[in-house]
Amino acid sequence: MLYREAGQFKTTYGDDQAVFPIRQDRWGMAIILAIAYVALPWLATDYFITSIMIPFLIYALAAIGLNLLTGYCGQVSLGTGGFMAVGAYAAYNLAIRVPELNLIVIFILAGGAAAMVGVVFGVPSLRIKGFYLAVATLAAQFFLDWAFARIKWFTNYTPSGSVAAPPLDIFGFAINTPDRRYFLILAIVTVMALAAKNLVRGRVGRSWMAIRDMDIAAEIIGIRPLRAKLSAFAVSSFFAGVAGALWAFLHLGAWEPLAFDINRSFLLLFMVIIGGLGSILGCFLGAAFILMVPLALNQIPTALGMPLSTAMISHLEFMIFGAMIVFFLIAEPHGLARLWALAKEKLRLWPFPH
Amino acid sequence: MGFFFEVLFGGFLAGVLYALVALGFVLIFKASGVFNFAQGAMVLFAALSLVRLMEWMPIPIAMLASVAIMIVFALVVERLVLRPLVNQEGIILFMATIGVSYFIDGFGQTVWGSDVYKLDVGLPNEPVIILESLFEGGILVNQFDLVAAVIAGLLVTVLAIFFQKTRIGRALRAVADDHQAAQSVGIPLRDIWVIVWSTSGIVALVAGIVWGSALGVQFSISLVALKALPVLILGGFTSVPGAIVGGLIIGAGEKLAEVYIGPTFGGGIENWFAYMLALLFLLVRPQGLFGERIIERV
Amino acid sequence: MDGIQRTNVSTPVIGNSRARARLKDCDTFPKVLIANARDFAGRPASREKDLGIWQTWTWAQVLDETKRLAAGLSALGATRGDKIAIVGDNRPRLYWTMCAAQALGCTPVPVYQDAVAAEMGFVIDNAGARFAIAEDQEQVDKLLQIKDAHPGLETIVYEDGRGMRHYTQPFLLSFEKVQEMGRDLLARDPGFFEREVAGGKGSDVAVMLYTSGTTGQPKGVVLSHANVLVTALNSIELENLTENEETLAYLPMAWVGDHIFSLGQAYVAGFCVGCPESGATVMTDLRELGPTYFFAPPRIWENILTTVMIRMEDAGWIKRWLFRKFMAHAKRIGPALLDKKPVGLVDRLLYWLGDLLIYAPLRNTLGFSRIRLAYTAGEAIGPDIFDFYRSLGVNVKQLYGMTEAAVFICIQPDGQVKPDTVGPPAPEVEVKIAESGEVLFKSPGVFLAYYKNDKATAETKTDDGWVKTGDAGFFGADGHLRIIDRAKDVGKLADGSLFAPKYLENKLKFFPHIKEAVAFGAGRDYAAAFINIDLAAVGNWAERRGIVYGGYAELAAHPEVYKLIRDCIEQVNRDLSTESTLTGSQIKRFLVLHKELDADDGELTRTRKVRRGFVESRYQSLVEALFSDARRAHVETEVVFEDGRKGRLQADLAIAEADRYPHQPLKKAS
Amino acid sequence: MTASGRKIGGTLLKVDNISLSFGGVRALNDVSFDIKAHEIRAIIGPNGAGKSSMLNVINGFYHPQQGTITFKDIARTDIGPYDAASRGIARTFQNIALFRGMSTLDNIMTGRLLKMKRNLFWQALYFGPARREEMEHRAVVERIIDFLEIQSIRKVPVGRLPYGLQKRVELGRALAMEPDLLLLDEPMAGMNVEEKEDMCRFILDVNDEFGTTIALIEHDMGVVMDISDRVVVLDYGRKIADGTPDEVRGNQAVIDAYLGVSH
Repeated sequence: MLYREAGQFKTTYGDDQAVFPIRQDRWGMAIILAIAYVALPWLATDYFITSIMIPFLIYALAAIGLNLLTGYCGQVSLGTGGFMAVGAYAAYNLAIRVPELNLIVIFILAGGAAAMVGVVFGVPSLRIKGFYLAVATLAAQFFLDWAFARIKWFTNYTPSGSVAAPPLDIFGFAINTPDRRYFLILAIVTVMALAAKNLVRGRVGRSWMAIRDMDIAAEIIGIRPLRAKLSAFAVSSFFAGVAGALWAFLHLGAWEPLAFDINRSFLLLFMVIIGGLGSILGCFLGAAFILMVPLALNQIPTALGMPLSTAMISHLEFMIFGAMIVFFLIAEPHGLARLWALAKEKLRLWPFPH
Repeated sequence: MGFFFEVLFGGFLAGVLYALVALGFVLIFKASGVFNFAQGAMVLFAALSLVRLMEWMPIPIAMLASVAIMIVFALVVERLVLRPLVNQEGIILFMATIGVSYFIDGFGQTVWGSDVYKLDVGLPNEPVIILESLFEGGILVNQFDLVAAVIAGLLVTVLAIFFQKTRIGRALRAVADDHQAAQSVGIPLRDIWVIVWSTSGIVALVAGIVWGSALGVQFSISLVALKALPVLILGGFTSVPGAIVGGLIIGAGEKLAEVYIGPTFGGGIENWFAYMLALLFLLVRPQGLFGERIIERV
Repeated sequence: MDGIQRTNVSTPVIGNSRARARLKDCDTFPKVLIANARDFAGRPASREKDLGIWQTWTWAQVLDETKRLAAGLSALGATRGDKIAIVGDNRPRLYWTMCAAQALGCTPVPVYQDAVAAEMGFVIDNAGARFAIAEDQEQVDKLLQIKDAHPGLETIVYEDGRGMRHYTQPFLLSFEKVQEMGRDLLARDPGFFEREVAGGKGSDVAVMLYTSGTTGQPKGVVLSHANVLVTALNSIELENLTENEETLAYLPMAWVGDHIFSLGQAYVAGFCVGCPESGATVMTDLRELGPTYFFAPPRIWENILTTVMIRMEDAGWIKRWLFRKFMAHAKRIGPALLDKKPVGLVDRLLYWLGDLLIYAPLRNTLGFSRIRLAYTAGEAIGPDIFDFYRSLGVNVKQLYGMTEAAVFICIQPDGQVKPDTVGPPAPEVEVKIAESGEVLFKSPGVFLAYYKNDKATAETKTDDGWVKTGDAGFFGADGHLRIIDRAKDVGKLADGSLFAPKYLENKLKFFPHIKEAVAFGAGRDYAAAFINIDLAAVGNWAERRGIVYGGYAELAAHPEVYKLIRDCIEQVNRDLSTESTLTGSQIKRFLVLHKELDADDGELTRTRKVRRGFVESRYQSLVEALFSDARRAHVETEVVFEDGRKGRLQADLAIAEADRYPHQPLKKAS
Repeated sequence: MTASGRKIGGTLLKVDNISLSFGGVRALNDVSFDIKAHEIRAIIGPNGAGKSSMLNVINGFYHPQQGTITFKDIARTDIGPYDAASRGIARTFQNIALFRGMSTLDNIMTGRLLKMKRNLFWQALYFGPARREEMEHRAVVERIIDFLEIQSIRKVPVGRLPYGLQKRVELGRALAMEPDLLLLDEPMAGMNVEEKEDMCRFILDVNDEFGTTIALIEHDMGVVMDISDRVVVLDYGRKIADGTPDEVRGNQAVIDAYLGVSH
């Protein structure tokens, strides 16, 4: 209905394969970016920025990581939380041991560390598939949980096991207000989301999807499963690692290993399923959805004058997440992103039904 | 030496508990190809149901009621989850059971509460010393562990008989081999699913009783039950004996590792040791100890 | 009435005259091309949907391609006066070939691409083509079939090399090969092209277009550069077409319309012509390209409308409701808005809302979003169809033209668009109506001659320069020409006033309830008609009214149906009463036939046109009854049933009278 | 109906004394034959004769226990699918093996993966070299799409296509690899007459326009005899005949095999 595609023809392959080939989508994206970069920091409260936008963006980033692996390459992982932890602790150790490092470099190296760990735990994917692999990634989760709790070097021998990020700055610019943290995260997420989109629409993405859809045929056309899967593990873990570092440094500030436990992994998996396997947009939708449920459980009953206990909210959250997963897997395995795609298709054809 | 055997025994007995959970997985996987991630949550749910019902009614009736609850649960899962997802890929069903797992964790605690409940169904819980004749000082074990082992043994025997001797049991095995073939024999697949989910619900109840008696009924049961996963990998997804043997190996292995290797690493390695063991095993023999070989055809 | 009505028009230039100034030194199309490459060097000139995208060539590139091609053709021996046949679907390279040929002083002869080999043979032979440029293997095969019989055809060039690997004939060359030869020639003689072009002048032959006469063999209409250039300039000024237009060339290149729109106007205005990927993808390509200027014959407008209706059937009830409500509103308001007439604020707001929800999305899905100007021509268009597009905001207008005029004779100006006229004469065109009712014109586009057919030329062009169109028409009080029929089919009533049966029948057939109509009246005192009801439409109408009927004959004879038809006829009569020329041919008596006219019974041709003479003799008794005082008439005919058996069908038909209205000239602009 | 302009060249691939067994089952038993450059070579035989196994050996899926495969003058006993693909062997499958979640265009683009060189970093950056590379290969793929006349389904997910078109897309993916040797496993299975004719035309055109050597398995005898230059006949894992279609047609062993004379 809102689409006016007549006349938006493509004269080069570059235009044809653009991320947003339709002008109206480009406008929509521009508006969203303008809101994110200009309107929100200007209008929103600190509470909204710190408690909603920051976790939302970081979750979305981690979900992109998981989605690259699970949605694009078809390898289910239950260890995303563990890879986030690698990123977080790598960043911590780099920051306290090599204080002169630029924060951006720290984040990149933290992602790199996570990528390496990811590759190690991705090796079993060559022999095993499906839920066997999922169980193997659980091993990563538990092992990493343990390592950061018990190997004292990682936590710089702090007695409590809990660590805190040092004061942060970039090029002498202190990252000490919610808005500044938000901008930093937003910029990183924008760049990395674009990078993810670029990967999935190019050679690498196609080799991942080929492995996902039919690994035998993928081999026949010369894709080496080893490289494809390990590159997916590496890239996925890189994203998770950066997200973990952001989560620790810019969201939590001080944290303990429990911050990256298996529940985080599950939540991320839920985001990806509800948002949409095999869709970058879906990661944002899924993250928003998962964040919104507890908020709604908190706010709505309170507004209605019958506030729920914290325990109750947590139990209801479990039930809602569980039910939503089953619902989406049954009704729309490609999640919210597919719902949006269908709606968009309808809008493009409006007023015709098909 | 005696200490070693004490640890070993302790490990075996923990392994029996793992095996009880793994048994539930195997049942469902064999009959429906579903990797039921919710088995741990089912253990918690069953135990919670029982422990709270026992506040209201005598133990035997509470047990029967809990069995009934697990059967209703099986019916609901079949109707709302399995039936709509029939013919979907295994990995989709696996993720669906993660959803189920979350749901019943939340549901159980909403309905039954989330405190730690002490479960006492009258199992003996006295330390005894056995095999004094073999070792000096014998081996200190808990009566409770012995009882648990007996229960597990009984359960396996009953299940074995059920699978081998009864019509339904044979039907279940037919289904495991080939869904189409089973249907052509005239067994409604849905009934089989309900039966097998009910059965593993009951297995979960038994596991819940044993675990709950030992640890108290609390949320962590649901997580500890995840230990059954490496057991499965080791034993093979489709093998009942595999679940038992795997459970014993994992239980003994992690206890021994914790005691003998753990201290060098700062302890607590039993959280992941089982997984690592299973993972290494996977690389060597992906189908598990007793699983059937997976042959890929082009 | 003096019998001759004449309208001299030297329309003031409405659009900007930039093009005229820009091209004041150009009297041939190759010169225009050179000017375009100078003025619009980086602007798109040609597009083709190929290999997934719209491949685009700028004017500078087109000049370059054309140069090499012309040089290549020259290297092959093409010289001034040669005819070059062009056979294929709309392709940029084939358009370039036209200009390349013109540059050498050769005459391009586009041939209908769906012609069978024999038809193609006639044209090639008649024109004496030495060269043929064919699109692909399919066309080459046809040319090879006729080559032996027409040894004058020396060289065949193919544009698409697919499947041509094993064609080893020495006279077969690929397009690339020819351009390569051209490049070599240009390397030796860089000024070749410009020199050749300078040798051309406006009076040279620009193109030969073969018209398929209804009788006999096709005739080659010879048009000069001046013919095409001047009409193209006049028309782009009238419609204010600029280099910013985007069009889709999908109608046969051999048809004069395509030649003027996709070549004449495109060159003169400097706009871009897109070619669809293939005949099957025209609608998708149309949607992608979103032309600003578009031509379609009524058949295509009707097909698109039908598709819209069918697709809307499947929509949910909300969409259907919105569509119904807003289309009704658009019908009332849209045309007025398009004609810039005053419209109330509420109606404007509603139309704006409708535009948001329905009209704009609809235009978008059809590819009409950007249309500034669209034409329909060739035959009468149903007023419903015409109004549908105009109410959507698509500025579709009627056009009257013919090959012999380099298209333009009449154009409806903006703000004066109506479904039943073809508008006043186009700029620099004079139109007059002969005693017989035939339309004659004079214009700068008047063709030079029919090729090698002086007899036909003399028959069509009068000594004082008028051209007979063969169509009968009249001017209304609004100054618009109305075409009523082929001149030879128009008769007179006993009182001498004009009687145009086809015009009446068309007006009647535009009612959905009337499937077919046959009007009588030549030499009689008044006009009368047979009516065939549309079973589906009338059946539906009857059902809603609770009218019970047993079959076609029973429904047709129903008094209520007679009333329904009478209303239709009276409405036609009221329309006719506003036209001084035709007010006399209002229908007085009619009957509704008891059976559908059928091609199996010989009453219709296989293309579903009424065979008037046959119907008149077969239903002699009914015709006589129409022109008597009888209230009823009996008829008995032999019919062929579907299984081939023959039987006799008899019926008693009622004859009804309709009211006629006194002549009442239409007031200007209402 | 060997096309006139085509020149059959020297030996492109030679299999010598290939034996393959699964467990105790012998799938191939001492099979030898050769494929010459630019020819269309058919492998036929009754069900279970070992035809598919033969293709799987050639493109490295199965590893024969015995025998050598000489491709472009390099002899190997044991190669992997990746080696086969990178040395110029492409294939299609009896049961379509397309990437169902991807569009026709993306599926065919995967055929270009081996030829695309830009690494992860450039890919993530996209603009610049990776984009240029992508566009180059898109242009190649578009020619294949044009060649196979599947323009209208370019952006349709292959899962939604009818069977016949899926087969064509799979052929397109194989062609995108610009292979020297193209293995077709029952390219016309399950097609109606019209689709078969189309596919035959495409196979001949591929062979003709690109000079691609083709080895195909096909059940439809009429098709095999029509389009192939030479035919090798397998039965129970053994080669029982080898020669031109006419020679094979008259061979007694072949007639027996097809009529099911017991061994």
